[in-house]
Amino acid sequence: MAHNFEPVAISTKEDFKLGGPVKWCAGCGGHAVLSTVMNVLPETGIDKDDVVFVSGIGCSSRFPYYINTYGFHSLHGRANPIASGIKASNPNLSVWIVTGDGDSMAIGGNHFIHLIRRNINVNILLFNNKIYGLTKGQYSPTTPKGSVTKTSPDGTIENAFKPGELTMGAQGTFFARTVDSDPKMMKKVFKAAAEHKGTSVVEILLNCVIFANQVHKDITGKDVREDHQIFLEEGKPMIFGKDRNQGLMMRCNKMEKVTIGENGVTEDDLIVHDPQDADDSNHYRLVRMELPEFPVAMGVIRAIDSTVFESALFDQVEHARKETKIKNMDDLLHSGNVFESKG
Amino acid sequence: MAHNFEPVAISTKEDFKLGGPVKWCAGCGGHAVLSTVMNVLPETGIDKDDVVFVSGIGCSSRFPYYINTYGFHSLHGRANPIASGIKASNPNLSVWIVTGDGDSMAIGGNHFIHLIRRNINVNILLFNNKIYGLTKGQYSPTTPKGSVTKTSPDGTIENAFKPGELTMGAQGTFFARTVDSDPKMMKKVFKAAAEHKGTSVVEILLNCVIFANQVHKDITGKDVREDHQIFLEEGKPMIFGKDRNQGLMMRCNKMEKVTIGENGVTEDDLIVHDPQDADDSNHYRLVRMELPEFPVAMGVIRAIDSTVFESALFDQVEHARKETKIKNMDDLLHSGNVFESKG
Amino acid sequence: MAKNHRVIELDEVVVKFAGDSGDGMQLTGNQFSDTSAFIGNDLSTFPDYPSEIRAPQGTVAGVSGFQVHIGHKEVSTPGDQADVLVAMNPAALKANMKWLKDGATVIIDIDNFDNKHYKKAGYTEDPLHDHSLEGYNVVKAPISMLSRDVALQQGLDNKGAEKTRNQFVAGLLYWLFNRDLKIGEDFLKEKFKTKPALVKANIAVLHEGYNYAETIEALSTTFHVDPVKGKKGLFRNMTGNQATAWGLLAAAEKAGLGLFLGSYPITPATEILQEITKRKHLGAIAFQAEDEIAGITSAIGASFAGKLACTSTSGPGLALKGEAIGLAVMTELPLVIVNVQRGGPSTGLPTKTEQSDLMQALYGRSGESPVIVIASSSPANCFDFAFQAAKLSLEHMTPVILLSDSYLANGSELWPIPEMKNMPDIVPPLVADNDEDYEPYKRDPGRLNRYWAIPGQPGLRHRIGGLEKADVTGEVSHDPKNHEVMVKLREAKVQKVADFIPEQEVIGPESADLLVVGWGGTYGAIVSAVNDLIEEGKSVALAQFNYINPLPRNTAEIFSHYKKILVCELNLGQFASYLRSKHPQFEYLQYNKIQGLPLFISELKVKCNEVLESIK
Amino acid sequence: MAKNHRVIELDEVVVKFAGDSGDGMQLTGNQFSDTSAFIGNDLSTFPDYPSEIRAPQGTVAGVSGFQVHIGHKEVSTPGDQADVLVAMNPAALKANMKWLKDGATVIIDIDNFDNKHYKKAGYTEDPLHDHSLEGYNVVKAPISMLSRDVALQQGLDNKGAEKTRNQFVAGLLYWLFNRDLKIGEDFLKEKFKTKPALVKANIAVLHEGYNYAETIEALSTTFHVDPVKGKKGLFRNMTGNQATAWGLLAAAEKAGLGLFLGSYPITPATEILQEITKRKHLGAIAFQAEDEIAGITSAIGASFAGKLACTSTSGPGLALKGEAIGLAVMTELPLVIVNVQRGGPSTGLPTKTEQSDLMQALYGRSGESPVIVIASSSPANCFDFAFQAAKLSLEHMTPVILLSDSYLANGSELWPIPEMKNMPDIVPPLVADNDEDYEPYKRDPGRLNRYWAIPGQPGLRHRIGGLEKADVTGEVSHDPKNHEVMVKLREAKVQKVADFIPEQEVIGPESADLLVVGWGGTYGAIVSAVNDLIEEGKSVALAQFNYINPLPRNTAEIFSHYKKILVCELNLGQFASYLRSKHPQFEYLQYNKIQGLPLFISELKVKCNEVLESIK
Ligand SMILES: Cc1ncc(C[n+]2csc(CCOP(=O)(O)OP(=O)(O)O)c2C)c(N)n1
Ligand SMILES: Cc1ncc(C[n+]2csc(CCOP(=O)(O)OP(=O)(O)O)c2C)c(N)n1
Ligand code: SF4
Ligand code: SF4
Ligand SMILES: [Mg+2]
Ligand SMILES: [Mg+2]
Repeated sequence: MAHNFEPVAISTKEDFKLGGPVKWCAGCGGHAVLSTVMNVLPETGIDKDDVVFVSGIGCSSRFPYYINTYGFHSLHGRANPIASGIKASNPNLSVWIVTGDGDSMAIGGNHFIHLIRRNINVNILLFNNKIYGLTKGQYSPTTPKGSVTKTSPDGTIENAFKPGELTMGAQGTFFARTVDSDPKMMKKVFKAAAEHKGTSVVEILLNCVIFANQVHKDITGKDVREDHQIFLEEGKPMIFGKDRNQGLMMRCNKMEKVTIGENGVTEDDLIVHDPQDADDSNHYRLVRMELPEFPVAMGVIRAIDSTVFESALFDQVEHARKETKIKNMDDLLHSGNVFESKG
Repeated sequence: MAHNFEPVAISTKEDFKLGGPVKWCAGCGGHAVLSTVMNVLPETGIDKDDVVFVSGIGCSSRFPYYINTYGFHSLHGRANPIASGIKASNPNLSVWIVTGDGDSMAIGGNHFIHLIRRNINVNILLFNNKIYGLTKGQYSPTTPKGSVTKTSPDGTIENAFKPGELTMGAQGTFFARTVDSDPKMMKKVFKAAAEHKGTSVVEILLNCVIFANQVHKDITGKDVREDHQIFLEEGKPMIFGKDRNQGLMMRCNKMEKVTIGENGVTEDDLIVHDPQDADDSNHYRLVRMELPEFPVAMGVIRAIDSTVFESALFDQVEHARKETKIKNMDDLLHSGNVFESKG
Repeated sequence: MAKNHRVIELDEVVVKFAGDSGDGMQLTGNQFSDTSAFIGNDLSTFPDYPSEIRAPQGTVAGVSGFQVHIGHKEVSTPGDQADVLVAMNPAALKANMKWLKDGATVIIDIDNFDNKHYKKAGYTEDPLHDHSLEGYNVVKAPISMLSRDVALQQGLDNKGAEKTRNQFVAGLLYWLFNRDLKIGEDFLKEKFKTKPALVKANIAVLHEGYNYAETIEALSTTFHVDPVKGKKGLFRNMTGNQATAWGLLAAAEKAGLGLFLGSYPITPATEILQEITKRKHLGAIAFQAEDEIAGITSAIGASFAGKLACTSTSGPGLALKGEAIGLAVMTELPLVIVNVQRGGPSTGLPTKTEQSDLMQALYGRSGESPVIVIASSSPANCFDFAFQAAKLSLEHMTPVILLSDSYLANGSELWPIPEMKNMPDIVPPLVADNDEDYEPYKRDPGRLNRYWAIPGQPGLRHRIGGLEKADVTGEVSHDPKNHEVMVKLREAKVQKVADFIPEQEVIGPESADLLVVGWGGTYGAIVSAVNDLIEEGKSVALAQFNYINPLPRNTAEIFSHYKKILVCELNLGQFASYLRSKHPQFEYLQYNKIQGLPLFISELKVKCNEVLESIK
Repeated sequence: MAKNHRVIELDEVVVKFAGDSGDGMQLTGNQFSDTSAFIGNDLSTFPDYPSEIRAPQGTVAGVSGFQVHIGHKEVSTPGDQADVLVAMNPAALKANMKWLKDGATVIIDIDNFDNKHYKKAGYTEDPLHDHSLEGYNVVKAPISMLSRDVALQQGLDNKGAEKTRNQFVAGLLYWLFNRDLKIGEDFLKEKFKTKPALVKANIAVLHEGYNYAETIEALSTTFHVDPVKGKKGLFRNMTGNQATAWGLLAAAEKAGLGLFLGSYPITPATEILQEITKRKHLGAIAFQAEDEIAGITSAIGASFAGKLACTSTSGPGLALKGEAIGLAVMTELPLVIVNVQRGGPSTGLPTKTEQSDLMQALYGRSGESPVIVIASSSPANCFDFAFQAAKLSLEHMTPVILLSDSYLANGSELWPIPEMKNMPDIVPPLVADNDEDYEPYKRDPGRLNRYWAIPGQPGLRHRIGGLEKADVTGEVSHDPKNHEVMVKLREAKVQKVADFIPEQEVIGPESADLLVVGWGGTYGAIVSAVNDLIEEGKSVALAQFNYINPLPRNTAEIFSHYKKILVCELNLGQFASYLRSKHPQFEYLQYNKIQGLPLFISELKVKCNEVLESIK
């Protein structure tokens, strides 16, 4: 992972507090994310006046109103192109997109994949509560198949998008997953996202207490989380479990869940996590891992160095400026075919 | 692959000819696709009155005007939801979507991934000429990075979508690739698409003689095509090359290009193609294979049996009809809280 | 329970329930409405809640309200001001003080009236002691405490017990309005069908509230509202959104077609989608699309495939559908577009009402692309106009935009249940299989509609699309003259609809000093105001428009009989502007309100009187 | 080369080049235009091509044309009818017969006039022998054969040789108009800069055509058009789309801001995007978005970030942008939306011209969302109005919709090159860093604009969005009264622009029998017609509107000075309808044409005379 920010604290959490009421429901996962973001920002070394939060529409998208930065609460699904326009105008800004599973996977799906394809250097915090919160409980494109919601009285019949899988389908350079109830994990992941050059997609498994309460409980439940999550760290073997004795290894070109100590498996047999692996196959496997066969992957699953759209763009601009003889409008107006009339 | 149509020829190619002028440029790849489609349709056993062609806007999307079926030339990017509405209304129709790389990957990208996610039983013929044809030569989301086009005088700086990769990111159940200049291959692939239950995505590498002439030549050129393409067939080892001595095999969890006879490699070492492989990793590798490291995969790369949206939908409808006591509007009007007023 | 207190007979009464989002006021409001309907009162209701799901507790911004107007005489609005206010906390009181009638009864949950709550509500002084409640009959009940105690005794846990306080309120109200507790009990039994413990506890709390009311002095006076006279037969309490959905279902049945709704959730239209998702048992298909564009285009596909195809949305969503509406215009396919208006522009005031999408409905597309535009004017007649929208769309082969609004959508009123056999027939212009004379753009000379051949029908294969069509054959045509012919035909087809819709009706005298003109959802308020004025002997009449494009044939004729015309609407004057462009010979005065609120009877009367004064 | 033939001096002449898409007529047309400009003629051009990339060869649907009108006097349209027609095949002849002046010179490529080609063109009889060309001066030249021969001799291959025939045509025309071949040679040298073999061959063919003309009898008469008088200085031949792009670039430079264009290709607006992609050397950023919505929203992002932000599209694309325009209205960010109109509705006639997006521009959004609407009226003044659109947008902090049309976009005319120092200043209402008095929705009392604080500026952090804003502070507000205040402020801000734009001008007498009213791109035709009528002594004047919303302050005042008002437009009467809604006190007669074609001078004169007759 490239570090493009010096970790100098030039702002404090206080700088980002706004003071007004935070209007999410008590118990909404949003509160913890907000607090973590405020903790992370001072550590990124970004000037507080250079931070922009852009959002679409949804519960999640109220985020910019709760943090003291430049903020834009835009249209449902359109945070991504708005952020693209901001970055293509001023690459120095640190742009954060806060969005929901409906906002970015339903109406905003196209902008989501195009932003990722272009690899614009922004950070997407995707509040995946697997439901339309603000409109009160209709299913979203990430709602698990079969769920009964306000618009699926007989259970949904649609396959659920996996944000990580879609990110890879669009050639995403960074994907991470975290949960709202684990501030430490969130902090690590948000920081890595901020440091990544390119589009960072962070899926936050977020609890909507009102309309999809406990939808993530098989993953995040206190009793199961250690066995049902695997936190991935660069250069470390893929170990997880309450007893830290479970792991992932490759056998016959397939990934398998194994127990250390059983069948002769040792830690050395496990896959060592490489978020920069040029062969995407493992990342592809990791973003798709599901219960019950596998634990769900957490942390930075993928972080690939690649050209950033706005850098390439401004390189072209600089190059063109240098090469041209046409330096201003008057030059342009008089360039090429000009006819003189003597009247 | 499931066969949902009996191969009884109840129509002929003639039935599908319209007689009017086909207004694509001479030499456009579209002509060959049109002709192949007319050859395939009679072999699918579908009643000619049950076929519907739906398209968006673009050169490719003029297709419905050139074939004698029910046809809908709709809006730029919207063929997919129009087709979805048709199938959700009448699942018996054989619905074909003809679309371009701009139509389905740019403006229509969201509908593309959502149609695929739902696995609606339609066939998408994606004319990938890697350019906006109808608007005369701007780059598209599949234009190779660096290409000079009317809107990229200095070369594009955007990564190109790979339709197959995006299809998999959206959990596609069928993906095939073919080229406009190989009618035999096209025919096989179109037939397989028609037979697949679920969304079939067929990427056709199509030549636009006017605005992106020879864009596929490294893959389709007469001199190179045998070495630069690998035609995949179910149950067959992955062999290709002019001399049929090149192949693909797995080594240390990576796919490699090998030569049979060299380093002790035999045909038995090669991967056997399984379009129904439940582990998606190989499909993921195959759709992404690129020159020069690998040949480009052709044929049916992936064909997975899975629930079709409209079947699930109509199952719910049938179930609801059976269970309910409310059989018509009068019943509904008198159901639940009704108050009687004696005036 | 014998009662020894004064009972006042009332013609009508307005009750407002207000509290935090979690206080269950919507439920109690509905329970009270149903009970009133059950005993035969007319009624009109209106819920009113913040745009956050659970706005911060105890703040004015977080107050959720439900207003119900019941009557012995017919009622047509939820009422300008309340006779009874239930305020569960200081914020609820603060938010509603300005909507109280003089002498109103104010029931407060005294357990929440403490300094902490005052501060949260933004009070600087204790409102119970600053004289601001003088002149009101204030009932301070320990609602939270008593209901919790009872519920805990009944075996609920703390969290469950908290949620019963709305039944204490209900009990108070049942006593206050002399209602039979049995009805309330039945409501709870139905509501918590599968949870007997909840039924038991809530019924106990309901009784506790009732008994408390009987005990205390403050409520020595109770009210009685007689059943409404004249209304006879079977009724339902319908919200506008439910009525709209049912109107579409009814039209599909009458037309012999399946119903298809392609839609994307958006406040305040979502309930239409939700209602249709529940109607698979009637064969209705609801397709929850990935966005509004997929919502309407899937519906266009369904229409091509022979369904009664509809899409539902609100303002910002209608904007997204503009391009596709143009396609439906060009392909001349039937399509009903329901737009439930909310406060704009942009995200605006998403949970508030407004009538500001009229111009968008008329003109929000490229090119000359006329559609039929009609508007519902009461929660219940949303059923009729949805039915009519479908009928016109199918029979005339053209998209129809049906305008509703947040006020109609969420409001409810008592509605006489129709019989399907009495609903008008719907006869879409279908084509017989293998009809050799079929041409995609051949027209019925009477209505100018083209005919509808459905994929799958033998012998009718044809192609349609968004490029200009040749007259009759429907082939693609770039011919200049043909384009002009087709543009005019599409316009003429829509204008011809005027021959198939009723003439505009006037309420009040056929000619007078003042004609009040309204359209759509403001009907309730305007008709109440105009009727009041007429009763007061003023020379006033009302023309409330439901048909906007085309306007009824007799529109100009009607206008010519009045000295002044006053157009009242919840926008800056869109209908007035439209009338000017269509009938420029008249002068149109305006009354406009853009506050996210419905019109009030009182303000309308003031304005009308002003205009009437000016005539003298 | 000495010439011994009759030379006719002409004030103006219209030449039409027509052939298959592959015949190179657009190139020859441009070459001829440039040559005319070079010698000092005024000119106006118009290309006209089918919506397919290469429509089937030899068919009428496949004919690609280029019309150029050159003059010794000022010309303002490409001309109703042609003096000279070059028809490369029978289809080209057939498609253009109705646009020929009596006695016109018709140059045909006789090599393509055979039975096969007649049939393809849909002729039943040989047009060269059915007397249909009687009265015309027909020149039958073996263009294909001779040019191929020469080109092959020059070493081109068959395919290359085929492509030179347009230079044979050019040679003919140079001779016919007594032009210096040197100019044509230079044009080719520039065109094929990197391909010397092509230069050589094409020049040879050019000479061949010239020599051929000199030899044959049919062309014994040639024409001469003197340089235009009065026009002095430096000129360029500009198309509307190029002028629009340059106007935006110029505004960015004047405002001291970077230019950002977020756009998605669509005919006939694409060239604006293409032009900006070439201007990176001026710091301009063109973002080719994934669709129209991303086009405009990326621009809104850029505007937030402090750019002069623009988006360009045509009708169906504007429909898709409606929701986002609403956001720009609510956030009060500067944004220029260029809409190049084409034939609608839906995909309609995508390569043809029309003025049918006016209503959409005015009203195609949810809620009350006013924007400034202005329209260019000639290819060259697209520069001025693009500049002005940007200036108004930046200085008044509001989106502006700039309407152009296919006719302006693709047409060209000679344009006096301005000096940047003479262009008006543009002063956006920026905020100083750390300004402690900054509030996001505080306003300038003069213009009512809010101020523009840019992310990255120290001490100005703030949040904007689509929910209703509190007056001054810009916080989210659901307050009813505030909403009304804000709705009215946004409307007032736009209406106030009337104080900052020029008054409407009238061409012709200040009062008269008839005022012809037009708007936008019909200017050339209408002004020509009106000037003709005035010369004929008729009592007529013209008011061509560029400012639509708000209308110029003196609009009603002007209208009051004429007996009749005739509104001419390429739609069913949208501007007329708008004028009725704004100034209902006048009667507006209409002249409407909806054929995908521009207005013709002749038909306008007929209509005006009709109206004038009716007055007597
Ligand atoms: C154009 C448009 N369509 C629909 C809506 C209604 N709407 C607002 S938020 C939302 C979905 C919210 O779901 P999600 O994005 O998952 O956010 P959450 O509330 O769950 O955080 C919808 C459908 C809208 N505001 N604008
Ligand atoms: C809403 C809208 N935006 C833009 C266009 C213009 N347009 C027509 S086709 C097209 C792209 C064509 O590219 P592709 O889909 O690749 O089809 P091709 O012509 O290459 O087959 C564009 C941008 C349009 N018709 N409608
Ligand atoms: S409804 Fe759900 S997502 Fe929205 S604020 Fe409440 S808990 Fe959070
Ligand atoms: S422009 Fe290209 S894609 Fe379009 S018809 Fe011609 S060759 Fe085919
Ligand atoms: Mg969500
Ligand atoms: Mg293409």
